[in-house]
Amino acid sequence: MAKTDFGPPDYRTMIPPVIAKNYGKWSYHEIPQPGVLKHVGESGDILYSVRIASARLISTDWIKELCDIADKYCGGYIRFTTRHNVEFLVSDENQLQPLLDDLKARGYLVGGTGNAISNVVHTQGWIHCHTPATDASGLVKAMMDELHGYFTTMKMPARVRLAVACCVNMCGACHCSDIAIVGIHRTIPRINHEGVAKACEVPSVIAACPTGAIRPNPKLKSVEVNKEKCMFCGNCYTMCPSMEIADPVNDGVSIWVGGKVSNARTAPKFSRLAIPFLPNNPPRWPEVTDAVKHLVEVYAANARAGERMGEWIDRVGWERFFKLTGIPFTEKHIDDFTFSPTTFRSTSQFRL
Amino acid sequence: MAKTDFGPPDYRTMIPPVIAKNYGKWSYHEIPQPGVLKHVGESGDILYSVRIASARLISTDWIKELCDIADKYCGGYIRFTTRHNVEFLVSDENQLQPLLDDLKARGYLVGGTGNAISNVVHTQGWIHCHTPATDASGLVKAMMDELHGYFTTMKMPARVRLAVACCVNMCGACHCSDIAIVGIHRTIPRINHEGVAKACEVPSVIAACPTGAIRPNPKLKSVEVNKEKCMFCGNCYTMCPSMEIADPVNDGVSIWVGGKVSNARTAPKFSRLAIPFLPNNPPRWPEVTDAVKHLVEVYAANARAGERMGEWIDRVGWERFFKLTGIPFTEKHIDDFTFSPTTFRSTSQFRL
Amino acid sequence: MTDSKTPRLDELEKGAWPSFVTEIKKAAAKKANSQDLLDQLELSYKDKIGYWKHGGIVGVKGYGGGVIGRYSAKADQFPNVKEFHTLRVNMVPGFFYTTEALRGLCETWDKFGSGLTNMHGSTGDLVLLGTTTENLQPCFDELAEKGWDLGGSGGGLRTPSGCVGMARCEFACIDSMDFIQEVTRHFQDAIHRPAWPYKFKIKCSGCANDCAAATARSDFAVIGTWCDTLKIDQNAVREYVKGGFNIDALVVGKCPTKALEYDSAKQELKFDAENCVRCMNCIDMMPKAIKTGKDRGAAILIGGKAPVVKSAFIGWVLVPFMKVDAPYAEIFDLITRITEYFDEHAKSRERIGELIYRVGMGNFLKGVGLTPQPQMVSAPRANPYIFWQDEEVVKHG
Amino acid sequence: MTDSKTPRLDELEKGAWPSFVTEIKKAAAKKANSQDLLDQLELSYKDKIGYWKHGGIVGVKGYGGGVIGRYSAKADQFPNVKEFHTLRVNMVPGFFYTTEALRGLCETWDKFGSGLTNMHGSTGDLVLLGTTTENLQPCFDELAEKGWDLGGSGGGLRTPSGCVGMARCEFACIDSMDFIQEVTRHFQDAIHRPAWPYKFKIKCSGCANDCAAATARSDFAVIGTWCDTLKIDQNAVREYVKGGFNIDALVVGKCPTKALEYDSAKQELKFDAENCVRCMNCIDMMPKAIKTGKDRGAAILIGGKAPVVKSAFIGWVLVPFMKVDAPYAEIFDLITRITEYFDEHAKSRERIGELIYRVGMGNFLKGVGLTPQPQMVSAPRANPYIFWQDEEVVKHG
Ligand code: SRM
Ligand code: SRM
Ligand code: SRM
Ligand code: SRM
Ligand code: SF4
Ligand code: SF4
Ligand code: SF4
Ligand code: SF4
Ligand code: SF4
Ligand code: SF4
Ligand code: SF4
Ligand code: SF4
Repeated sequence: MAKTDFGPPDYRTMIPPVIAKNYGKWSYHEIPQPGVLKHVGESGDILYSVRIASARLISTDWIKELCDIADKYCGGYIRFTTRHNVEFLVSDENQLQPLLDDLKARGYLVGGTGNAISNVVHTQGWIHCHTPATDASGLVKAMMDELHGYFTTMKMPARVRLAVACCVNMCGACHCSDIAIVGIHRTIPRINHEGVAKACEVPSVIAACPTGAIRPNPKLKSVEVNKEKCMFCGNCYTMCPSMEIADPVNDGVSIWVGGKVSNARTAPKFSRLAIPFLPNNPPRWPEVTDAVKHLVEVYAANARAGERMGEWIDRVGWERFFKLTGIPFTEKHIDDFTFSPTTFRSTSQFRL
Repeated sequence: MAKTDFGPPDYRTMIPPVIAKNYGKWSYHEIPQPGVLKHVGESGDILYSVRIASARLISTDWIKELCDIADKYCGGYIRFTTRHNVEFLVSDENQLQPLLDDLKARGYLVGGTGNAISNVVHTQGWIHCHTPATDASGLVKAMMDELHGYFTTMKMPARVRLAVACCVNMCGACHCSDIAIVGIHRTIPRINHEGVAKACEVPSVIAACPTGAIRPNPKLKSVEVNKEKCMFCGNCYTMCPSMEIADPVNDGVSIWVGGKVSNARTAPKFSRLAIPFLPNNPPRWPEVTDAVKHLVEVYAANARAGERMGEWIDRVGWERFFKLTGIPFTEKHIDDFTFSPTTFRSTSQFRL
Repeated sequence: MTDSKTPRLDELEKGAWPSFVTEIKKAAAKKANSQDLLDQLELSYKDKIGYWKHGGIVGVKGYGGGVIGRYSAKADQFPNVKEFHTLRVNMVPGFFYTTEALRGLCETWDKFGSGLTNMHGSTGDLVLLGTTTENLQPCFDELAEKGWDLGGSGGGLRTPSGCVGMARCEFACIDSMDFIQEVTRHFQDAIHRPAWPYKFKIKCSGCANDCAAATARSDFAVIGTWCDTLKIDQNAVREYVKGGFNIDALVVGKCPTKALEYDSAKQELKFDAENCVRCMNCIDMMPKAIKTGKDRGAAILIGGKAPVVKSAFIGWVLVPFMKVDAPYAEIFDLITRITEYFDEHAKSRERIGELIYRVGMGNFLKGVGLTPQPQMVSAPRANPYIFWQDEEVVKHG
Repeated sequence: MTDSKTPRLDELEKGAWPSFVTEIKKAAAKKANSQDLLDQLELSYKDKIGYWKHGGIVGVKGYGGGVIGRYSAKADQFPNVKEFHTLRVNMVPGFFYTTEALRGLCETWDKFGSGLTNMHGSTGDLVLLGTTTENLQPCFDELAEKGWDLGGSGGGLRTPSGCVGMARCEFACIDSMDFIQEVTRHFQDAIHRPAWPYKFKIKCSGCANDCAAATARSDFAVIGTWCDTLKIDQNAVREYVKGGFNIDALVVGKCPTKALEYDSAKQELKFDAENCVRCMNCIDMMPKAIKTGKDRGAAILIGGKAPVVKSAFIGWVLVPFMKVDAPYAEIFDLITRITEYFDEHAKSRERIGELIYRVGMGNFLKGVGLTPQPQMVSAPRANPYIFWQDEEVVKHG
């Protein structure tokens, strides 16, 4: 029997000496250039962290390459960020420039700090999940090829956080991101009654439906879907493989904006619907990348310094957002789920 | 057969000449003293409106007295306000002071303008309704006896709107008032099964319950109330007289604060729970009048000029409101109805 | 004092505020039913409970509404309020009265009723408080003779009401009184013969100050506003400032969208028209210096109501801006479409706001022929539960 | 080029951003399953649909979680991904690694799996992407030998994760890495043998910047903060201002409660401690001049989650302030009470936020032994639907 329940490796064995020494005693930081953080300890010690972009879906080969670099410049220590970037931890200032040169030579993108577009939190999609309405890795790659210039610089009004989820389960940060891309279905599940009867627990399937669109079909020991009430979330399919919902022709992508996670200045915010649907056009999803680029550019042109996307929109109003972006406002933008009345405008205050 | 469907009297036959002449052509107004509005027309014409408090529940005798006064000083015209006050419309400046003197002599209260506590929008209560949990007129009288000094002056930070409703139907403005007093029940309806069977439409009764607490009792052709789910709203009683809910011992009064109606500066706001329960102590409800007075005074002492009660609370935070007023915060203050999650605090931003 | 039959209510004759008890006593001096009302009320004050029963259906010929039936639960003790119905008399729009009209009303009410009234009910009606079933018809007949019609009750249109507006207010962007008068006349049938699933209220305020509490208290709120820009008289601004008025604290600092800035060097109030949301505050504070725009109309908000059953709602923007000029054809047409939709789709005792919540705003808009606009929401949806229609997707497979 | 079997995916090797396709190809050069993954993915790109089936229950001995079973729907075409399960390996708290540790991991994964990983999954795990049922156990055995344990999946505690905190951040008010490590160890059983109605996530950020996205993405969010006041070094403030930093636009104007004011005459940043809501912005903007308070702990927020079923929630304040110091007895006790309540009361697939919504916050607080506090709400209830308990009312009649 193997060892079990010993927990994660002890972080104390994984941190470089400069961190062990200055742990909890850092004094301040600066960002001397995009992708480079300079942390200064109360002791006067200095740590440079050099951040590079990662595809997140990576090979052991690449990890080993990273290790080689870390051995050379960082005493054999490396870390990843909560957004899947890689950080090289440089305690010897003399190693900083050589490292940067080396990374450049390898074509790595150094950036993601400060007022940049950092890496995209994303999910499995067609790589590994059973419920996707789109792919995630491909969307990220296509988008970031367009936007990498904002990763390697810090010229946004504030940080911009992108996220991609391949279905409305939103594994990741989509519900609170500056810009989120979410795969959606648009047609109702196709019920294989035999399959349901054989393998699915009917009450759980019924309970899984957010809008109560599923009723039992006792005759077939199966279920029926009320077309009027189904909004294609796919949650029933998660519970029951015999309710397939993926539809290559009608699945696609929706775009959400203005969310944030931090409590800095304003409370965390939900991302809200900007574009209800764009087609799945792999491998490069040109409609999606164009739309995201456009959103980023309208934001950059209009927001004030230090203003996150959602903070900008709150200042100018959603009515101005739709005007400035040229995105049509439709009935789909108006909430019709449980808390909808709290999103309706209860004042005559608005811009015409 | 009587005349029918001729509609309200034509307002054109009811307005004084100065209004007919300056209709839609007023230029500006001033409030030369509490209770006196001075409207100046583009024509240069001047109209004084002198506002007095009314009990709202009034006798024809008093109306006739008002008519006498209006005949004497106002050419036979009079109006009422949307908050039940009476306005004497003086187009002859020379009549203003004599009118004010006369009103004073009669003991009438002149006021309710500008940053005052105006009249209390209220309801029927024990006077005429079948669903009250308290009386309305009595509460208003008891409160305003304490607060009339704020009616006849303009020393509040902003206008303060009070409302009283004798049950949660809130006939009136309670749900959007600076301070609202609402009668509440606290025990479940007492079902007279025979009566239900005879006179009540069971499906409508069930549908009337906001929390789904009522289920049919087919045996008795009646209903049952699930004690756990009933929150004593009395809506079932409205539908069915055989579900009496009034309870002399446990009925009482709740106090709500921070609502507003206007769109000036901030959007309209709901009133929110301050004090879940105070006993029904007629004829003078001392606990209620004390509490309202206290709320008014804490507000007056802390709000900035031009700040409505709810605007003040929004600026300092509810946590500060409860601290400043000394009102205990309980689980009853936390919403548990449909939109409750939207009232939970979704940020680490708060005062400790 | 000690032998007063109403020691509790007597307490409410003390104090500075006008006393409703005194009013009841005045009526009681002339009317037995008002005396019984007083005595029953005293009992309520003693027992801490109301003594009125559910109303039965009573009314006047040809009408289904306008009367609230009321019966005493203590008719044995207080026989004169055995029946004690109220008549909701349609007030004059704007609550203006000649003394002649009021005296006529009093005369009739002294004849047939209790001599007690509410001036006014919180919907706006002139409430005649207490008469018998028998007296309803003759009372109404005489009222009608004098030009008083009934207001609303039950599942229909309720008596529309509005602010004083152009009659006495420089802020009025629409003629709220005239509109209320005309809308009442136009939809009278729906008031007098209530046939909808539940009540429906229309209120109108001449500007965003909303002195009629329309947004909070009516299903269909008409709020006057403008679609050009407000007008600033810089000289008049200077006068205010010279007079010691704290323009920064009371105007600039309170503008919800920071559309104003006072340049104290230039002594000029700078205004960012694009960001003005027409909240009225700067105009309220400086009525001599700032005026509403000239191209005027109204915003329509739908769904305002009290808590029963689904929660209180403050009205939601339905039409960001529309003209509201006599003869009001466009807005009457809108009301017709909405009330027809309401009549057809609402469940019994479901307000329009609750109906919209249930069917979804998008479906409602389609149903009444309106286009979605961003002004309707404070923010777009946050959940991904979007409906797609057959015609929007490709049929295949 | 033209005879590439993956013309679509090849397109994703172009461009500046690191290519996951290149990564798959690297692995494919060594591993048949990665080659089949590549080819199946190409087919998905062609057909615009995913080709993975629902996972069956697979795992390693003694554990109920940590493995996501996955089977190809095109196993006939791509036999090497017929089974393609992922292992969720518990990352190092803070995502720090020695190259030695990583190399050891790669070695094992090259031996038993696809040679592909996610560094990291969005919960935080080190995701080993794709192996067979047969290889799961030996792979885990070897991982365990090297000190790698599994993370969470299914209805239990998910791998806790946090920000870098004290290891490299001057803002950290609590030791997020250490807390995450200890909470993972303390509640390992709930991770490895999931037995709750649904997933439960714990995340920790050292301050309100929330770099771990804890509030939005975890059921139980621990957010470092302080309960005394922040510290301002006025000299350092002056340095910023001298350097051209726009203190009014970026700091004073952005303070959510207007607790800051810059007196440019005195060159002093005035601070209204009572109104600071510890949002971090002024500290973020001027890290050399403003520091967090010294009496530190955390706010706990409950219920954060994605949209399924009842809507996405951003965590709600549950404990406004508590100390979070090793050995963490108080907070572990709180987590125990909450997860026990969750286990007992939640329906299948009901997150704690949804459970609280269903039973009501008041009942939940009672259930877990916490006291209501105004910090828990952005505003008190607006509806009058208040529950009263038997013991609060008088029995009579
Ligand atoms: C490394 C990392 C923590 C980790 O444990 O991995 C991190 C590190 C730092 N964060 Fe962060 N944040 C990290 C993810 C986040 C996240 C989470 C996310 O993006 O998913 C957030 C919440 C984002 C959101 O609101 O949607 C986040 C919100 C912040 C903020 C507040 C941002 C704002 O709204 O103003 C600050 C303050 C600042 O930068 O001024 C901050 C500040 C910082 C500082 C300056 C803290 C410090 O003194 O060391 C660090 C460098 C920031 C930079 O890159 O410019 N960090 N930070 C994460 C890097 C992710 C990446 O690769 O890009
Ligand atoms: C008389 C009046 C109170 C007053 O003293 O002023 C009143 C009295 C009653 N209201 Fe009301 N409502 C009155 C204005 C209102 C208002 C205010 C308004 O119209 O601006 C509201 C809040 C706004 C709204 O409509 O939502 C109001 C919200 C209710 C409700 C709750 C409706 C809801 O959707 O939440 C009920 C309950 C019901 O309909 O079952 C209700 C029901 C009642 C009933 C009919 C009681 C019942 O359940 O049958 C009361 C009859 C009392 C009686 O015996 O005379 N009354 N009621 C007001 C009408 C007088 C008039 O015509 O001018
Ligand atoms: C007479 C009346 C209209 C009517 O048709 O009867 C009226 C008349 C005026 N209102 Fe009003 N309001 C009247 C009820 C209201 C209401 C409704 C209510 O109280 O139920 C509101 C909404 C209150 C709320 O938000 O809860 C209301 C909110 C305002 C406001 C905005 C207040 C604010 O939030 O800042 C103004 C603007 C101002 O005063 O600066 C306003 C301004 C005015 C002006 C100055 C308009 C004008 O230029 O003539 C009038 C004199 C105000 C005063 O008394 O100081 N009036 N006003 C109502 C008098 C009621 C009373 O007897 O007290
Ligand atoms: C692998 C991962 C995405 C990724 O590529 O990073 C993932 C993948 C899946 N998630 Fe997730 N979730 C992952 C992080 C998340 C997160 C983010 C987080 O934890 O910070 C969320 C949002 C936060 C939350 O928990 O609410 C998330 C919200 C969901 C949901 C919706 C839950 C909800 O209450 O709304 C589901 C649906 C479900 O449980 O049925 C779900 C379900 C799934 C399933 C198990 C699909 C399913 O229905 O059974 C996916 C398996 C994919 C596969 O084949 O590998 N996953 N999932 C993440 C876990 C890796 C790791 O352990 O590090
Ligand atoms: S977002 Fe949906 S499709 Fe993507 S990994 Fe999560 S559950 Fe799977
Ligand atoms: S797809 Fe979603 S809405 Fe449609 S039936 Fe399934 S669970 Fe219900
Ligand atoms: S608030 Fe309730 S008790 Fe009072 S009049 Fe309205 S319905 Fe009757
Ligand atoms: S009082 Fe209200 S909550 Fe209780 S059973 Fe009646 S309708 Fe339902
Ligand atoms: S709502 Fe506007 S127009 Fe009407 S009375 Fe009030 S301030 Fe004047
Ligand atoms: S009307 Fe309101 S929004 Fe417009 S400028 Fe004046 S204060 Fe600002
Ligand atoms: S959450 Fe705070 S403590 Fe943690 S890394 Fe971010 S800024 Fe530093
Ligand atoms: S931490 Fe935030 S709330 Fe506190 S003073 Fe700084 S900016 Fe203001």
